[in-house]
Amino acid sequence: MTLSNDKAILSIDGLELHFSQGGGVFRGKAAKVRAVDGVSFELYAGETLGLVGESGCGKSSLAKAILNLHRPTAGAVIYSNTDIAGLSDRAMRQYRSALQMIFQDPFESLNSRHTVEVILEEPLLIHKVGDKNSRLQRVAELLAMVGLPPSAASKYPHEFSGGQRQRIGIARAIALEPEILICDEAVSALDVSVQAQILNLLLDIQEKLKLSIIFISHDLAVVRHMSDRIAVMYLGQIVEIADAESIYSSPRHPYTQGLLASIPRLGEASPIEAQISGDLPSPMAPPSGCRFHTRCQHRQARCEHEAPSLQAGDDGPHLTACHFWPEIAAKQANS
Amino acid sequence: MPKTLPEGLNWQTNLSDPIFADPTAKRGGRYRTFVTTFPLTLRLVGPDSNGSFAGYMRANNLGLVGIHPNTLQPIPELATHWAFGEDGHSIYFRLDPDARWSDGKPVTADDYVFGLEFMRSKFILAPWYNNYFTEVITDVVKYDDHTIGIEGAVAKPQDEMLFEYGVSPVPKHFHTLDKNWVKDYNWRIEPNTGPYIISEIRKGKYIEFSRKKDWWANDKRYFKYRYNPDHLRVKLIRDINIAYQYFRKGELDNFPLLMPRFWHKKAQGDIYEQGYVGKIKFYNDVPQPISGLFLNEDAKPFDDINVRYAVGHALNVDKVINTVLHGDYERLQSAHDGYGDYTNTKIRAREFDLKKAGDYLDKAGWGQRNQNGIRVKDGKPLSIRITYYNSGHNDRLVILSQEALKAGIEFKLQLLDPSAAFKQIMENKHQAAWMGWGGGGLSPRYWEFYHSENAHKSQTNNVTNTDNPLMDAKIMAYRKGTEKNQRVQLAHELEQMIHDQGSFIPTFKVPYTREAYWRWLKLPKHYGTRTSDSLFDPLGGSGGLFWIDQDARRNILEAKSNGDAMPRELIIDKTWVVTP
Amino acid sequence: MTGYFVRRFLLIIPTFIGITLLVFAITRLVPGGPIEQLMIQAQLGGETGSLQRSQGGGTLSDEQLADLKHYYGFDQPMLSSYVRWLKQVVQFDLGTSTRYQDPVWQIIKERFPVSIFYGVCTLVLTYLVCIPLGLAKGMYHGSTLDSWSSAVVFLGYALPSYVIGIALISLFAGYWDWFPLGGFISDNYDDLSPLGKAGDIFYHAALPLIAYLSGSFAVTTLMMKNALMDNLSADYMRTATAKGLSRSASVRGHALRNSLIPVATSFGNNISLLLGGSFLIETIFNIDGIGLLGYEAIIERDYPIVMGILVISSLLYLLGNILSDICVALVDPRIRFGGGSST
Amino acid sequence: MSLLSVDQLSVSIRGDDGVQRELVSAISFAIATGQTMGLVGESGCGKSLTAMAILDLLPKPQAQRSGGKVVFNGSDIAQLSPKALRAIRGHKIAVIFQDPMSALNPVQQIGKQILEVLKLHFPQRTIAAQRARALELLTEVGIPAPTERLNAYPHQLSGGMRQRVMIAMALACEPELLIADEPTTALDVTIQAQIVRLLKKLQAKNGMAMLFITHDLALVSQVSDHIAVMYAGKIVEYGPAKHVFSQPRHPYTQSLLAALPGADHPPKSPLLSLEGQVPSIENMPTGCRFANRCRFAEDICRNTAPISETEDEQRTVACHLWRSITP
Amino acid sequence: MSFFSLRNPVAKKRWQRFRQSRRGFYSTWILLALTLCSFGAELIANNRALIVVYENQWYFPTYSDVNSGKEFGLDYSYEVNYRELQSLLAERDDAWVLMPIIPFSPLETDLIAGDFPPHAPSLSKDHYLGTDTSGRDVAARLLYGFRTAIVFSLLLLFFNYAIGVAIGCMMGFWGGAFDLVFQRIIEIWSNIPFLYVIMIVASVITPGFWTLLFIMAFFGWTSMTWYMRTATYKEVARDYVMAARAIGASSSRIVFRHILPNSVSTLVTFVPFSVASGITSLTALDYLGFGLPPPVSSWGELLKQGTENMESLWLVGSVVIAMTVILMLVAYIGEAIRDAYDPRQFSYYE
Ligand SMILES: Nc1ncnc2c1ncn2[C@@H]1O[C@H](COP(=O)(O)OP(=O)(O)OP(=O)(O)O)[C@@H](O)[C@H]1O
Ligand SMILES: Nc1ncnc2c1ncn2[C@@H]1O[C@H](COP(=O)(O)OP(=O)(O)OP(=O)(O)O)[C@@H](O)[C@H]1O
Ligand SMILES: [Mg+2]
Ligand SMILES: [Mg+2]
Repeated sequence: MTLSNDKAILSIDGLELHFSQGGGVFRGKAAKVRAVDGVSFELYAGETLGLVGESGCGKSSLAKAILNLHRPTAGAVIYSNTDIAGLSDRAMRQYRSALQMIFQDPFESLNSRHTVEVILEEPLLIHKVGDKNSRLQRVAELLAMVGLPPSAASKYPHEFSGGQRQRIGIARAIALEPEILICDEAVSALDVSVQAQILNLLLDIQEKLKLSIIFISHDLAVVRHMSDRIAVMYLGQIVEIADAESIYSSPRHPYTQGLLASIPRLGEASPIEAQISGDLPSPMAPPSGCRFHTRCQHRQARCEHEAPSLQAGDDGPHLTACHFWPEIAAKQANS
Repeated sequence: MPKTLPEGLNWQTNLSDPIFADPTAKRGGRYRTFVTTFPLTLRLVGPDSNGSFAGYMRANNLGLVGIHPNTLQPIPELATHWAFGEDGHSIYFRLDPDARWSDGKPVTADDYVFGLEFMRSKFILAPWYNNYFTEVITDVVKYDDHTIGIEGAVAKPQDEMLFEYGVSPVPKHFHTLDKNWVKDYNWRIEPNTGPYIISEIRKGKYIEFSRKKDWWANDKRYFKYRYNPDHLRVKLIRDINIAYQYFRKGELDNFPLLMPRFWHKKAQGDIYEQGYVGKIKFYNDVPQPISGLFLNEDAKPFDDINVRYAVGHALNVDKVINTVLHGDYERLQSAHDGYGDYTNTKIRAREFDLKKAGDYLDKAGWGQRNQNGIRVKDGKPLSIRITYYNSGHNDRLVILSQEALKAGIEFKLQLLDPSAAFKQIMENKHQAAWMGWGGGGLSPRYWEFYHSENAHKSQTNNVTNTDNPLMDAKIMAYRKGTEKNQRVQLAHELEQMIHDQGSFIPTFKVPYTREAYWRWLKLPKHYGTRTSDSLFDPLGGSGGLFWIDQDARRNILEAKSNGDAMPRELIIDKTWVVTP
Repeated sequence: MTGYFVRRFLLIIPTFIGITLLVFAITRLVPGGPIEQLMIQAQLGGETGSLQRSQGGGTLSDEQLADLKHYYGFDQPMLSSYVRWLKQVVQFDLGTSTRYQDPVWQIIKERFPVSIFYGVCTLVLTYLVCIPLGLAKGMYHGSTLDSWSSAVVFLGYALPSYVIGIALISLFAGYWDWFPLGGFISDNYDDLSPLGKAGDIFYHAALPLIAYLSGSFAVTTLMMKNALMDNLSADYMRTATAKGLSRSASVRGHALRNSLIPVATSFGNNISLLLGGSFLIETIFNIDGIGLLGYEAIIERDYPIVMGILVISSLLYLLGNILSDICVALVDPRIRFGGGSST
Repeated sequence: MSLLSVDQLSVSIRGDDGVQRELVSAISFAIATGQTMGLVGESGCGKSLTAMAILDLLPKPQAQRSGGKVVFNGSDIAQLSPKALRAIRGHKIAVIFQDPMSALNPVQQIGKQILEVLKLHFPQRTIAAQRARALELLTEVGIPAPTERLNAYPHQLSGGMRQRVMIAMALACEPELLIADEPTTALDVTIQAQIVRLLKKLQAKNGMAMLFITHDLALVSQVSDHIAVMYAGKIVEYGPAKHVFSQPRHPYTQSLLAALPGADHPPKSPLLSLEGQVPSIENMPTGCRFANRCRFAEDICRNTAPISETEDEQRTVACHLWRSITP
Repeated sequence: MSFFSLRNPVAKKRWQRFRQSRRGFYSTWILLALTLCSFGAELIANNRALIVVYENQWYFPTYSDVNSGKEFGLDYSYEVNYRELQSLLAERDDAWVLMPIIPFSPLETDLIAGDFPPHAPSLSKDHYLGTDTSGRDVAARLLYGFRTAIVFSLLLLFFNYAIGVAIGCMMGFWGGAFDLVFQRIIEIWSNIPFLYVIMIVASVITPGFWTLLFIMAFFGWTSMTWYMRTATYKEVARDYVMAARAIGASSSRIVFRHILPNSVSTLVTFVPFSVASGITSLTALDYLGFGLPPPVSSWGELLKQGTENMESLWLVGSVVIAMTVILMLVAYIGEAIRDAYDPRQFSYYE
């Protein structure tokens, strides 16, 4: 399944998002967290792009930057041929209605003082959709769509389980019938049985509404289940992006390889010997050169100085940011 | 002022009046009393030289002549003799050659000449003194080391001139007048002529005076047997209620009980019952402070005399006296009481009478009452703002306003702090002012209070803004008069006019002084004098009469520690009571 | 972090100017300044309540008034006299009191020892009592000790300190004669031995200190208690217990220091109370402290003193805030002001 | 004989409304020396409470052991004097807590925190020896530059390092039993793998027994010898790791496995999900607690609580119908 | 707070927890009852009768216009003295007077022959707590004084919170330079010696109820601002605010619909303490003579009288007890609210 020929509906170009810790008018130079540091990719209509990476590598930040919830430090987000940076307030709201997000934490992202009805009606109200009656009807539809009983409308978020809350979050996100849905770890706070419900629901909705989805998770099994393409992030950068199949069958970047190898698999004995050791470096002082070099067992002198860029191999759209991936691949093939 | 001493002056002195101190008085001991604010300076003039401690400092200097506290005749102090010039506004004094400053230097005529220069100096930062010693006292002349002449601006009766045209000597050798004077002399102890000198200053705690070893006036007729304690300690106790606790513990020797609450409620308990502490109520005969309600004639509705009268009749002063004042104070009948012959005793203050008040108000057009029972005219309620500055008078005013309500008058009480109240009154923004002006002098003063020259101006004279040409004429005649009879006559007429004017409503007088004292303090046989403001005043013209009995002290303290009872003492002395 | 504190120190400047400028302006707006004060003084005989025409009345000429205005510095526009005042302050000159005629700094300095004594005692005793009490209350939450001490502490909090002061002095000094009626030291202080001197000071200070302290226990004690209880249920206390520490050892070793953090936060603010003093208590106990000085200065319009005290107290306050931050940074290694966060 | 045996253990917690709620009811299991038992179940089912109840580390006064017995090395923990209990804690039984972020004292250097447990249980050792041991521990758990790290505060370490410090602290006295409560949940997979390897290595070295709590089925299958599956405060299935996951007996275990996306499921195909919610503690059904979500539930399930049935020596299942539904 | 939002289950839970702390719960009812009583103070302590029946006419003078003595056949035209009227009409069957429990108005000075104020408490004279130094009934003054104090502190609370919440919210929401500038302003504000300013202002105008209220609100808002600022900061960073933004909500909507309702709850915890401090500061001001002008009934004035007349113990006693009771009630309510809003369960390990 290759969608790469389709038209991209969203393209991200060199996106950077830096947080300055403690800034302010009278404050001096603040330490910078380079949460997203030069990310480019395209999202095609109807596809699911999985985004994986260790916790803290900048996935959520990337999502928020795309929605302009944090203003990007550099780079562009281009949606229907316009750079969203230049949008007016009104246009921005319009843009946001086309791009919706399901937040990482189902407990935090719902206002605990509003009933579900209020929560779901709010986007419709803001975008002045229909009259009161038609809005309430739409709320009922949405609830049905995400599999909640109509009685849920008058309840408060805390009366629901995590899975149910996540459904409310999904209902809110699809209320405006967006073209693109960003699911930021929509299932990682849930346990497996609930997780399955939500995943099913998402697949269902994508089918119905023909959505494009950016699916963020650090659970590789889940991502694999959901995605057409997968991007692997490390310390604010994409290190590998390719079709799901291709990533899982032949990971090229040493980090991707280590990640896949570390996943415990049911029924398998101890994980194989470590490929990756050591801790994630601080995003405030990322290593020079290839950011992964501090933990890479294949590192060479060049890695410490020269940052690799995303390159395709001979076999089409499998991009990898590693100087030596062909060599590593060859080595592995031999052993 | 003539350049040389005029011939034929009639030199007078007075060494024949009875002495008023007790020859059995014993010297010694330390007398302990208190002030509520610590002095900010030891200067006698200049900024902040008028605190409650300044009284001690002033009284510790003698004048040229004094007043005999009983006969009210002049008696010698720094001057032995005095004579009056023919022009009617100059006096000549012969100085006592014995007089010495506390540093041993003699007091000479130069010190008086310097006194005038000093008081006129800009450096002392006392513009009122500057004015007084320019406008009222026009010259001081030295004839020889012990003879001076003083000239005042206007002619006056002789006895008044003696006191109004007095100049105090200032030790010339002590002062350097320059622009730093105020600062430099703030805490310097100026040589004085009185019986004590300041011997110790503990800032914020106490000031102690000690008796001079051989004070030059020790054996002078009217100073003998007086000023008995060896030391006077004036402690700082900021809260009067706490001060009473000090007294109760015997750490103060006496305590003034003028306030009814203290006399009746506080001064009770074992120390009185056991007889360690005595109480005395001593009637005196001194000019009474002019206290009452001053209605501003420039402010509506007091431009209408009927309203002024009505308020006069609506003020239930008797009720105040009989409640919060425990029946102690008396009604002040006229503005000037306690001036002997000058007082017009025929005048009765307007009594509380709702009917009369109502009639006057009806006449003035305030006939209607609104739903709250307050009279209205043209839709406006009859509401009067009373400015006052002593929160201790709250309860009095509260009762007055309750009672006035019955007449349909609403009082709005405005309590300001003294400086703000002063400013308001100065700018004539007050409607009615509740205040008291200290009495003093030998005869009433009308010009300041009632002459139109002082009305409608930015100043605190003539609080009522009375502007009456008839009165002006009489006041001027009174002011210029030198004949006592004629002045008394004028004073009586003026007093009646003031009463008819109705803009001053007299309230209270206190014709006595009251004290509680540890019984080791001993008083002369007659306790005090006609003009004793306070019986335990250690200094001053009528003060210094008491003494400390060390034996009694020991006995009382012993009795107290053993709990033995002694005969109780409550003295009510009516020697000088003025029967109305 | 140094950078942060440097910036904090720099921010003191505008704040300080703001405070003083505002109060300076207020003093200019108030009716009845030192000149009116002088006028009353000239006419005020002895006791408040009766005014006296001592010197035959007469009004001051415009020239005389202008002289007075010049003397008190009221002849210049507000801003320029403020600037002049500020210049003096920068050179550590607080001006001259209009009442005492002495340098303001000297007057304030004279009162420092007493005020600081009470301030420090209050501060130290507050912490000495509140920390152990809060500790006990936190460890034995819901016990009789807890509820009774709460009641007592609340009572002290509810009653105004001046009421307590008056009650104390009437009972223990007036009625029973156990303590002196006020003052800071006895009259014979100088003759006492060093030990006697210390005893004398505390003998005099006992009642005022109780009055000062009664209200201040509640807040700190409850703060300490709540903080401790939060920490007692923290996960690392479970860790400590799992290591095999006894309860008291784990409280001592772990919970205590963490619970001191909020108390430390308030420490800097309390520093400015060092010189606060309540003029009511000072009046009642006859203590010659800064609080009373300030109060009297206001009442009697001694603006240089008002401003002088303001300078000191606001600087203390501002420095106290920074000190709080430093304290917190000292007890809590997680706090790194200004710099990047560490996690 | 097993090192630890837990018999009919119940734990109750008093809510802020004052009502006691039994959150763990009558669970039993045993761990032998050198063995690892995995405890799995959805979040909130009572895994941590069970673990804490063993060492009596429940938050007082709300939580308490309301029934049952915990026997360690032959002695009943509840009968021990406080002193004896403290001697076991940290020394014989050590705990790795679920959340390394909060389980370390934030204002104390980690060196001090490690040394504390050593000083407590080996007071006779010299300071130098203890320091050396602390360094050794840090090196063992793979913390780079351990000498400097001793003086670091917890916040200066990354999550993985903190978790390793926790482990070092737990292993300091070479415990006979290690309770590891979700030691890797906060970490990402690469670090998780490192830690699991470390634990296994140490276990092999010292013969330490381990109670390993997680909700990651795949992980637990790798580390455990036996597995207990918990649901709503009860153990629903227990058995050797291999068997439980290859032949799950209880419908809950089955549905857990079915819900895992993975090799068995083609991408984007619907997963088998559990409908409904865990019954709330206030109205626990009298019957099987899983009945309301169970595909196979019959009347008996709703009315009668199942008792654990032993399949063979090793496996127990708490289900009325397990025989009929086993595929 | 619990009455109008009980539908919200969070509030319901809080309400339950609040009820659970018995002490605070009963304190609330007592304080509420006292407050209501003081609002009807005219019916409890008044020199106007509740009901007068005279010549077959019913009068309800409490809230009506002044009835002059003439209307009841007396010889004066000012307001009738109902107590006298009562004893005058005592023998008549067709006319009677019903007086309030405390038959004195707080402003009225009552003279007792043969004694001088302050009068000791006496049941027969109906001065249950005695009179003050002007002969006004202490019980009546306490009651009316309480009304003044509680209304004052509630209004003060309202203003302080309104300003504090508005500014704090803006600071937290916008942050940056706005925040920094306002931080300085607050620092400046809180450094201005508040009591001094009151004294200074009081020396210019007699501070009435409203002036005093505005002065105090003018300086009192700062502390609320800090809390609100921190609360807003915390809320702004939370995901639900982010979510609201993501669906296109405007800033004002976010502030008013999302942040405020969520953060105001933290402020509720401070309400009792603000009420208490309102009462105490008003009392202190009155005590110093910078408060409400006489003859307004105020606790501070009574306290002042009490401390000056220690031998009349009923004065200081009644006001101190009243203050203590009220402030303790408030403190207990505060505790209960804290417990209700802060459901942390305190626990320890052993
Ligand atoms: N508002 C913020 N201010 C400062 N730093 C931030 C902020 N939000 C995120 N960061 C930092 O940016 C980095 C990336 O964070 P982000 O939340 O994007 O990671 P993530 O990949 O989503 O991680 P997770 O899997 O834990 O959700 C982290 O180091 C984080 O601390
Ligand atoms: N101190 C406590 N007070 C009240 N309830 C508690 C407390 N501790 C735990 N609980 C409740 O007890 C139940 C079981 O908690 P426990 O921590 O054992 O779950 P768990 O299985 O460890 O879950 P997780 O996988 O999330 O760690 C949960 O519903 C939890 O809400
Ligand atoms: Mg994230
Ligand atoms: Mg757990």
